[in-house]
Amino acid sequence: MAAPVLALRDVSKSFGATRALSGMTLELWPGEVHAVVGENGAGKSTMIKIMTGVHAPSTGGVEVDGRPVTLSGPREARAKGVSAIYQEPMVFPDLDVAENIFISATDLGLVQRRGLLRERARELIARIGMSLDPDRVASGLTLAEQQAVEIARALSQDVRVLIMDEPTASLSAHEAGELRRIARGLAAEGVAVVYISHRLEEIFEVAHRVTVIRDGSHISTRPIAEVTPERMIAEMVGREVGNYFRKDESHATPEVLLSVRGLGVEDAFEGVSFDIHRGEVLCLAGLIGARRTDVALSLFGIRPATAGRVLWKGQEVRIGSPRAAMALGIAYVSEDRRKLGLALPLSIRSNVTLATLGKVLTRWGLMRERAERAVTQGYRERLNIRMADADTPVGKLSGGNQQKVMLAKWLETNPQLLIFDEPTRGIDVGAKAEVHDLIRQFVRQGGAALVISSDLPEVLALGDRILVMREGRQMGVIPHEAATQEGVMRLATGQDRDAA
Amino acid sequence: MTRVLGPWETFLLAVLVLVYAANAWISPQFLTVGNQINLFQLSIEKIIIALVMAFVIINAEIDLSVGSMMGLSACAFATLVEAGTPAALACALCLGIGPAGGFLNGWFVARLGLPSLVVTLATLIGFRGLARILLEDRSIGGFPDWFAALGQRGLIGPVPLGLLSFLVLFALLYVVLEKGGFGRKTYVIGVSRDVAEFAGLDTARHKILIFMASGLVASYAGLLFAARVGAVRGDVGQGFELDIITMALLGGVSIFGGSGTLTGVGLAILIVLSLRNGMSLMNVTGHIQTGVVGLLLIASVLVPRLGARLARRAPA
Amino acid sequence: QAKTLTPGQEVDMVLLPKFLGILVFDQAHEGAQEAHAELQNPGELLFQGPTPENSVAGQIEIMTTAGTQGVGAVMLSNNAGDQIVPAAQAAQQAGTKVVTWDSPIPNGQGEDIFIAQVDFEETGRVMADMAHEIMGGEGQFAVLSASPDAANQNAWIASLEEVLGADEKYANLELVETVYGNDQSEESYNRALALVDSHPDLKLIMAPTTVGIQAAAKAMQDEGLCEQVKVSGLGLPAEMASYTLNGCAPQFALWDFRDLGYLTYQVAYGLATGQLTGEEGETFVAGRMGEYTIEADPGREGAKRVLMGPFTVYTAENVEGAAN
Amino acid sequence: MTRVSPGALRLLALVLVLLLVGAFFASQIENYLNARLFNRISSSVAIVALIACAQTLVILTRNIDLSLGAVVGFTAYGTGALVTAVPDLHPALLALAALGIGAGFGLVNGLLVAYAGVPSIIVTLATMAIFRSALVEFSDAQSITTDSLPDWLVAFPNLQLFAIGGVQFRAAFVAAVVIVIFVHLALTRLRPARALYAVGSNPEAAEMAGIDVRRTVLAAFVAAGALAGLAGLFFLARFGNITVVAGLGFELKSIAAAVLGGVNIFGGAGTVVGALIGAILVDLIENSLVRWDLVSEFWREAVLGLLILSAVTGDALLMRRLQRLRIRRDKAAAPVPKEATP
Ligand SMILES: Nc1ncnc2c1ncn2[C@@H]1O[C@H](COP(=O)(O)OP(=O)(O)OP(=O)(O)O)[C@@H](O)[C@H]1O
Ligand SMILES: Nc1ncnc2c1ncn2[C@@H]1O[C@H](COP(=O)(O)OP(=O)(O)OP(=O)(O)O)[C@@H](O)[C@H]1O
Ligand SMILES: [Mg+2]
Ligand SMILES: [Mg+2]
Repeated sequence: MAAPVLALRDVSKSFGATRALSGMTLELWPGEVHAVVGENGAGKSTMIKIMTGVHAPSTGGVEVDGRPVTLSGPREARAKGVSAIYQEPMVFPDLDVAENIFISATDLGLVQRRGLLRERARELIARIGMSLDPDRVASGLTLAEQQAVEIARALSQDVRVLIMDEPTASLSAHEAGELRRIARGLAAEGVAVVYISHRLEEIFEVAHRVTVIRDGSHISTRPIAEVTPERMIAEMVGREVGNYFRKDESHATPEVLLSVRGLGVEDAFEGVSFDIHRGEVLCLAGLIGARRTDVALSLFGIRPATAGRVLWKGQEVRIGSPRAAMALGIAYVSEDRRKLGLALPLSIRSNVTLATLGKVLTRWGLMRERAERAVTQGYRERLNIRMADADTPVGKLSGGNQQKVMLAKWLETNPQLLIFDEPTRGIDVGAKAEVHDLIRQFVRQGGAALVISSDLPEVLALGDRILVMREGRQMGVIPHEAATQEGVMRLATGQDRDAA
Repeated sequence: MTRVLGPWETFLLAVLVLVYAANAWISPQFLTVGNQINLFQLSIEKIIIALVMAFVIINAEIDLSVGSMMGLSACAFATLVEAGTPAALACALCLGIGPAGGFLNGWFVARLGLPSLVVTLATLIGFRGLARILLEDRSIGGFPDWFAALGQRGLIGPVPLGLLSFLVLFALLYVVLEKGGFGRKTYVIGVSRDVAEFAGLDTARHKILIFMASGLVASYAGLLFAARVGAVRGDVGQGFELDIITMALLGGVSIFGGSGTLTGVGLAILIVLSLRNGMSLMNVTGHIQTGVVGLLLIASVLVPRLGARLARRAPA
Repeated sequence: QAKTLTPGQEVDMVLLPKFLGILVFDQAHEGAQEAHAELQNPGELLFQGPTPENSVAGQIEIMTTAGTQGVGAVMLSNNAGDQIVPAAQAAQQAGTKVVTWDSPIPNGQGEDIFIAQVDFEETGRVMADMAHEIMGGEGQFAVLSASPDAANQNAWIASLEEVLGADEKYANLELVETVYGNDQSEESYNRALALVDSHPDLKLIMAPTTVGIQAAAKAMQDEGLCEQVKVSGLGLPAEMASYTLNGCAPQFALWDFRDLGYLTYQVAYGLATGQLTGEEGETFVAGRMGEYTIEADPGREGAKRVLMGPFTVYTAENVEGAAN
Repeated sequence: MTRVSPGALRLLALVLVLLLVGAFFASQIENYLNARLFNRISSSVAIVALIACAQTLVILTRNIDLSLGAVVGFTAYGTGALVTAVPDLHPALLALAALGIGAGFGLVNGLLVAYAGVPSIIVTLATMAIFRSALVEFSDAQSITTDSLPDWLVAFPNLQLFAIGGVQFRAAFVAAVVIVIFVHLALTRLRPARALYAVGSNPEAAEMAGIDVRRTVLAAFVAAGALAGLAGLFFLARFGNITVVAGLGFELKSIAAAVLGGVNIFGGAGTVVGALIGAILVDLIENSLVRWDLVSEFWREAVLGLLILSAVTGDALLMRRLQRLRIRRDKAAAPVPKEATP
């Protein structure tokens, strides 16, 4: 009887007092796409880091082809045919795309042949359905493009096991579809693919089998045909969850909070005009490179606008710095939480109060530690953040919980307009629903939200109106009642241009 | 509550106790009041600057120009006094030199975005050059008695001004760094300037302030030096920057910014000083002392790391 | 009449050079050891110095510690200028004698006595004479010194300038520039070449430092400039012999550092054991070197010195013998 | 479409700065631009270029080596002592010894940085002191003098290989340039050497991508040590007289040269050719300042500091401007991304 290509046997892993995995067992067979689902912090990333030798298991073992192995690190794992694309893209900003892909390839000889590299990079990029210039330096790549580079890197050599940790989190619907096609294709070639995702609909599209883990323990492994979404969610969170993707009625008031006329930033976007009312959720939809982030950055004063006008409560304002934006009551929850959102090595509480330090200082500029802890505790309960205590470094939380800490930081500034850039990227279904509730609650209490999202169901579930962008231009605004996935997509891809 | 002593500080404390015990055992003079005061006095300028250097490095920058700024202030002071300016006024004026130099450093680093290693390497040369222009090949001494007394005699009992300043500054900076909002910002900016900027902190201003503080303290140290040794030449403070940075790093301040404590730096200072003093009393000559401090620097990072590795090997 | 020192008295002594790792200081140490043995001092003779990068602070530190330890005498080749004064005075108050050699404390405070290798006035004259002879009585020359902070070098250059200005004989010698090589081969070498470049008519580089003279001579030789620009100054025969023989550095001068160390030790021992009072006019016998008298230092008001002297001027005739 | 890579752009900017500095001094100093200037600069650059190149290798991996000056000093002394003891030693063996001694020190640094995980600035701050202490101890205050060296060695730095007019190409300079070019080719063309850039660019990603980060860092330090060792031999040959202060301050000089040469102090970007130009720039400025009548001896340091600061600032601003232009051009030329109908 053949052995599974890779298997975990009764693996446990602890980080200090945190038990990230306990008694985990998993078998991967050639030719399958094996989905792994679980809540934030369930231990998915930890599990794959054990498969690739980044972490050594505390107890239990890893088997390759039925034989126990000790993986010293990603190098050895790759040599055994196990490659991974990590949740957070890992590129070399100083190298170009082609070199990024082939930096550790072993079959290209001693001497670098640029022509060959470029050629093969082009092939690989085409294979994953992207268009990306192999000569571009990686520092200018968007998250999605970085992800593409990583996928190409993983495919650049023989893989027997390919692990994808939330590969589609930063991709648009079209690219995500492309990626699923690739995953299926690889499986058809006999590769075992591990596919981690919080987007349940895509699990059903791509996976052959699905494993649910909860609190570091294995709950179930079944063929996809035997699972229903409700059941899967119930297993993940340990209870039944109602229909969370339901649009409730609009709370928009007639009062215009922010209005933007012909806004533009040189070299980024131009001619963006919209109003946001109190109580309204305005969604910004578009494909990657649509420059939605840049719109947000200019409203937040990071890249001040070079054209157009911004009116805040009817008054014309110039937003030249984040401080100016915050003074007005604007907050921006960044899409890049590791680089821009959180001070990872610092404690949770210092991150939560980061933007509002003044509130927890005494007259003499000293920290009021008790107040800070109280604030943190408040958000821990309100946002259901899973953490040991407020002094834990944020970097040790799982991705989703990190996201919540970042949200807490901005809610604490008590903003009137909250700009969310991909607020639910990498967040599990339960947490996603919580974040959506939060956004709704926020607008219901008189705030306004500008939500940038590449997740179409999310856009449809949240947006009172949906503004669609494409390559730095506003393509149109669709009211919620008129919005469909297809309609948004048509605008986003430029096949249609709304007159509104 | 956060613990007062982290694992690193505890380790340093243990080393310190060891060094003190060994010194006291070997040399009868070590624990005398006079020697204990000398132990600080001999490096007083360096240790005072090291306290602020901790801020600079935690903020993910470096200031190589402190020795030169110190020299420049001392030289400017001497020039002014020689020209007939009252010493007190000259002191006040020269205390402005460091902040001005620090502002220059900070502006290039924070506003222009140049790496501080490069900027302060250039000002290390430049400020030293200004000091040379002022004094050329001369040496100026003959400061008023009250001024020399401040540097050389006890101010409160046997404790001279320098040591007193160190203690006060330590207490002050401890509170600022570890209990204050300013310190919190210093850590955050040190971890990631982008994150701080996105959270609305004025990171450029903060960095400039820290460089100015570093300059201010360097100026003060320059004046202390002038008072302590009674004469000033163009080479005052030359090469001090490396010793200062060594102390900060030994104290557990991460060269990449974002971590380190003032307690650690304080302990590291005590370790270096007592070790050097002990070796001097045992007649160990200069280059061996330097070598030993070098070894200590490596060992202090290496030992805990190896210890942790061994602990991990051992069955849980 | 001359006092003779009684051997066998116990006193700890510290010989403190500018920094460690330099040949001439080691030679002085040898001389001191010789005297230490001759005088049968049961105490210790310590050779302690700072590292080159840490010279000033290091000297102050060693001086301070010596006071704390209560050693009998510190023999100091001062590199810290007047900055050593408070530390030296503190040591004196603790009962330690401070004897300087090679390089004194410029303002004379904190120092019991200075053992002058040669008369500083004479140094200027010796250099002027060498320049005069090498250049044939006329032309441009430049000085390549150590660091701007070196007290003895500065004193010598000052005395050279004085001699040049005072004596008709040197009227046609023009000192065009003084540059500093910081006693580093590399800097001195480059400075020497830069001098040649900026003064096309330069005939001589005078380097009153052993590192500088050697580097300058090497530079002239390397660039084939020996015919045009000669080198002179203060140098070690062992390092300079080949340049003297091939004509790049026809003359240079120095004194014997072993003797200097020997004499210094004798004086320091005498003072520390109370056999010498250190008063002006006191005459004593310094072992094999014979009789010396303590006198006022003409260069520094209120300071006292013992003058060792004289210079040895090295030329092609005598350099080889001295080199070995 | 031809594009200029950021690296080439940087070199161009540097050469421009170099020319500007040269032109400036030419206007200030009589009889400045001549063959002699070239000969002067080229001879003294030979040594600095090697350590700047060494420093570059280390900086590329996001590290720094402050011990290079001490390694130069020790190797100069060590090889001097060796050749004094064995006067007939074959030149190749002597060069090998220099490389070996330097590599040995580099190995110590590299092991501590890469395998023991101690930050490089701490390691090399310490080894700088330790290596120099070792030199003081080892040399026992005896200097090496030119007399004790074989003639071929003393003659080597000024051995004229060929000349164009008065412009002489001397052995040490040519050797240094050949080595720099060799290292440059290795860094740009050899796949294993590219790992240096990857590691410096993003160490975590390098680890994940399966690059042996530790071995790469170790290799950088060993190579840097070996180059510094060779610089030590050149130092010995050129200055003849070696004392314990030999090479003091070279660490800062090498950093200045590398940084001026456009090597990113945070790793991952830069070229050794840039470092070479940086070394030339530093040397040119220093050398010219000595000859500039307007500034006295005591003004030189101040002016040098000012010039370094302005050069770095100018370079940074220039680079930023050029980069912006490039992005704009890229955009204009980039094909419109194709998106399929959903
Ligand atoms: N290096 C670490 N040190 C300490 N704790 C860690 C570390 N890495 C992960 N953990 C903890 O282990 C648990 C599992 O984290 P993991 O990242 O595997 O979750 P996940 O399932 O991938 O979640 P997400 O969907 O949010 O990415 C979490 O509680 C996390 O805080
Ligand atoms: N061609 C480009 N050149 C330089 N920077 C770019 C380019 N495209 C995007 N960026 C930068 O990348 C960041 C993300 O922009 P992106 O193209 O992903 O836009 P987006 O519409 O916000 O997409 P997302 O769905 O990821 O939010 C922005 O800060 C933007 O300035
Ligand atoms: Mg995860
Ligand atoms: Mg975006």
